[in-house]
Amino acid sequence: MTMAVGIDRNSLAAAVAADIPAGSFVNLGIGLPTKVSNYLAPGSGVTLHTENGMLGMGPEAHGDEVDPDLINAGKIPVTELPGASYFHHADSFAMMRGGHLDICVMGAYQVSVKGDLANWHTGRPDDIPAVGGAMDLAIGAKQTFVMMDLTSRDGTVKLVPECTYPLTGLACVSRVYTDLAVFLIEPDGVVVRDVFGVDFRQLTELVDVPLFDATTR
Amino acid sequence: MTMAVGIDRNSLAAAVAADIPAGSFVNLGIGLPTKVSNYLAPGSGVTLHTENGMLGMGPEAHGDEVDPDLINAGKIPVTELPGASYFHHADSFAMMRGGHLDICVMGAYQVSVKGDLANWHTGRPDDIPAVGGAMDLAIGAKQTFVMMDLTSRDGTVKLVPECTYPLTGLACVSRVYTDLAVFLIEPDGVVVRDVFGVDFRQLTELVDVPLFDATTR
Amino acid sequence: MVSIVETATEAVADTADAATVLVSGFGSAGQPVELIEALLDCGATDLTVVSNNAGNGDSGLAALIRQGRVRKMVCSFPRQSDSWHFDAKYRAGEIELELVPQGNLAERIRAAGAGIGAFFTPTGFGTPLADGKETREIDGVGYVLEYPIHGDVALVSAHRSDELGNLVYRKTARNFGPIMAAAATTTVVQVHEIVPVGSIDPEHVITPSLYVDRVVRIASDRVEAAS
Amino acid sequence: MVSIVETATEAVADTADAATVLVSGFGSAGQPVELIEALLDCGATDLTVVSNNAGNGDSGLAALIRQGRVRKMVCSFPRQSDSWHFDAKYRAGEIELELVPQGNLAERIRAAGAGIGAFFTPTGFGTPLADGKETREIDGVGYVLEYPIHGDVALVSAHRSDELGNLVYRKTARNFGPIMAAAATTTVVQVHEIVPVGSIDPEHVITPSLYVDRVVRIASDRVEAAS
Repeated sequence: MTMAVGIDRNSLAAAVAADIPAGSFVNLGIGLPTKVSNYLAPGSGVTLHTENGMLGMGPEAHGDEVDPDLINAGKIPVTELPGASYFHHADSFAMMRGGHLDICVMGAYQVSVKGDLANWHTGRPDDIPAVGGAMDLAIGAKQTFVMMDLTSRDGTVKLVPECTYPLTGLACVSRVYTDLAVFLIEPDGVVVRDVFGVDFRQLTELVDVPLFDATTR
Repeated sequence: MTMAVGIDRNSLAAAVAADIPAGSFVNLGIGLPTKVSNYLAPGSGVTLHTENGMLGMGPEAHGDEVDPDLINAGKIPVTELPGASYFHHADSFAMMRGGHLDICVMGAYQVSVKGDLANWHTGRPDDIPAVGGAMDLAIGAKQTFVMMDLTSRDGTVKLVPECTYPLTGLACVSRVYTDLAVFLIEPDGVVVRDVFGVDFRQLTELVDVPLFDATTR
Repeated sequence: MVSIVETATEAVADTADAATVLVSGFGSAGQPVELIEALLDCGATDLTVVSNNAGNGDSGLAALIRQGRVRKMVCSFPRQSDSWHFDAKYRAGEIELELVPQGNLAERIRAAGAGIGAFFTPTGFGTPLADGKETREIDGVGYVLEYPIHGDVALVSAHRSDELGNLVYRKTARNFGPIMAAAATTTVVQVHEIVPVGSIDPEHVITPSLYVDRVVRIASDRVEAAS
Repeated sequence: MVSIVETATEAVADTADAATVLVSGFGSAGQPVELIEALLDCGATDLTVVSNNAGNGDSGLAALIRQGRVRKMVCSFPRQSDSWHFDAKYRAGEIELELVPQGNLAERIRAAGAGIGAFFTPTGFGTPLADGKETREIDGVGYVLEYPIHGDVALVSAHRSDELGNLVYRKTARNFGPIMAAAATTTVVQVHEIVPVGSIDPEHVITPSLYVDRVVRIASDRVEAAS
């Protein structure tokens, strides 16, 4: 099974964006999750937080808009929307840790059946570790969504019974958006809500985690 | 011995003011310590903090200056000096607790030979207790000065071997300014630095705490 | 997302009995008098109120206390020259008091908003207000372990809001507003003025919009004259 | 009380060997490049540097690391596409790394300035970065006990100072400045502009003057154009 079976990354970003309620306060992690902002309707009233100290972040800055003092958590120049606010790092992470953001979207190496998240470190001894805000984001928002390919390049499935990579947070992921399916992590198990180019039975054969079918549940 | 022997409260306030170095950041407690501000030279560069959320507090407001949104910790209308700043209560007490203020001046019921302070509660069962910022102020500043009459109205001496009133803070007072003398609370004992209308021997007879004479030490 | 509501009554109407209500203000400065009086009208009772003082005079928090709607006060300085309603209830044994040093009160409220589980503070160590609490010596200094104070509702007075709920305050009336706004499940704010989005410089916002659930404008001659 | 000094060199000249230096900035935004380069010139070595990142490119913190002056980095995100000097020292075993989740790093610095002895944070609970640390369950949530991070010196970049040292920042360059300014024995600030006392509205001050010991103005074409 290759990635060509499922949906591409832009479609995945659109799928996540469609699930973000109007008026939500959202943090989009570095990398793939950043794409979600391209699919948020301008009238949706979704407000973006960037943990380096801003609420009301606008799109990426280009040309004359670029201001070295105005960047996102990925250190990319961004813009400011009307109604924005700035705050220092302790206040910004208080906002995150205190549960005030509705949704945080992150990438992952692995997600476990219990919602444990591994996304900061491969664990390889020669890798220099770097965590940034990953551990704060994982446990801070009311809901944590993960966006990832269901399998890694070597075919290893990333939705697992137990994470083998170093953990970022325990029982913190509520949904996993992948190229092949959307999974809901619920107290009694993992529910498949949507499938993309595969059927439920194919998923159960691929994934080493008990799955429930949302359509028959 | 009556209060008429020593100095009056205005002279006492002037004595405290004279000991505050130029450029200090100072919190003056409610009541008697407030008088100290009357004796700070305008050019001294002493900046006043009020724990309800302001640095750079000016004198009491009168007439048209009165603004109900601008009060001191005693809830008295005050004014704002150029270079002032406002902050919320958590930031204001972080400033105090974090040791950023040079001097805090407070009143007291009792001070012990070790610098323990009792100034928030008489301990009488029919008194409604109220602590306000007393416990934060007592331990927060780099130095805590106490201003008080050396004896209460019934003649009881307030510099004591051990406080009998409920404590505000442990080992926090560095100097005690009284109508009869200025005492320095030092690790090896209490040093009499100045006397007002009494001599050192008279003080040793009055106070039930071993005293050292700064002039002969 | 914020709702701009028309009346103080509407803003607090769903406050439940036995709720914990955080009330901003230091003395009268920053006290949300109209929201408290609306709370009086809405009938909620058996409340725990967290506020620096326990009411001044006969209005606002003092009126709520007088009417017996407050089961417990969490505050630093209940006793004032004009706290007669609290004083009477306290002496009659009709109100519970949790006395908290002012800086610990502020830090506990801040901790609730910041997701901190507990913290060691030096304030109160060795005093009767630390009786029964966990203590620890860290680098030679004595500390007391204190826990966050969460609210079901925060009633906050601010100076100005934009239509998204970004707030600015005025002078020492800022006091508990920003930390209480962050510490409650539902934050209700009364302001003197509501301005269009974009009217408040993002550098000057004190309470970002995401902390605010409802805003109501209260016309006030006094404050409009002062602003 | 603040001193306005003429040069960055003078501002950092007394930094001692083995000092703990807090360095503001997130990536390049808010990084006090000129103060760090002056620190390079003043010769202090065996430093512990606390900063979100471990240097970008070849200047500023990266240069300090390259020259072997940093014994230990305390940071959240050392590894970046342009952190080659840190990477080389780390792989050679010539620099110690204490990796701290970004929010815990900010909160530990804030705790140092606020006189908090330690605090329980949920971030990192159950992960390798909590290994060996005290943990506790409070109301069903797991927390890790974290301690304050004090600095001997803080090097901070702000936008504007008045002559008393009141500071304002600009956009996301604010990041660690306000909390680091409060967490060090000596706080040294570089700004683009020094204005007369009274020029900054007291409601807009982000770092009050008492946190600031030295201010130096650094002319900058880039930032003057942007401001």
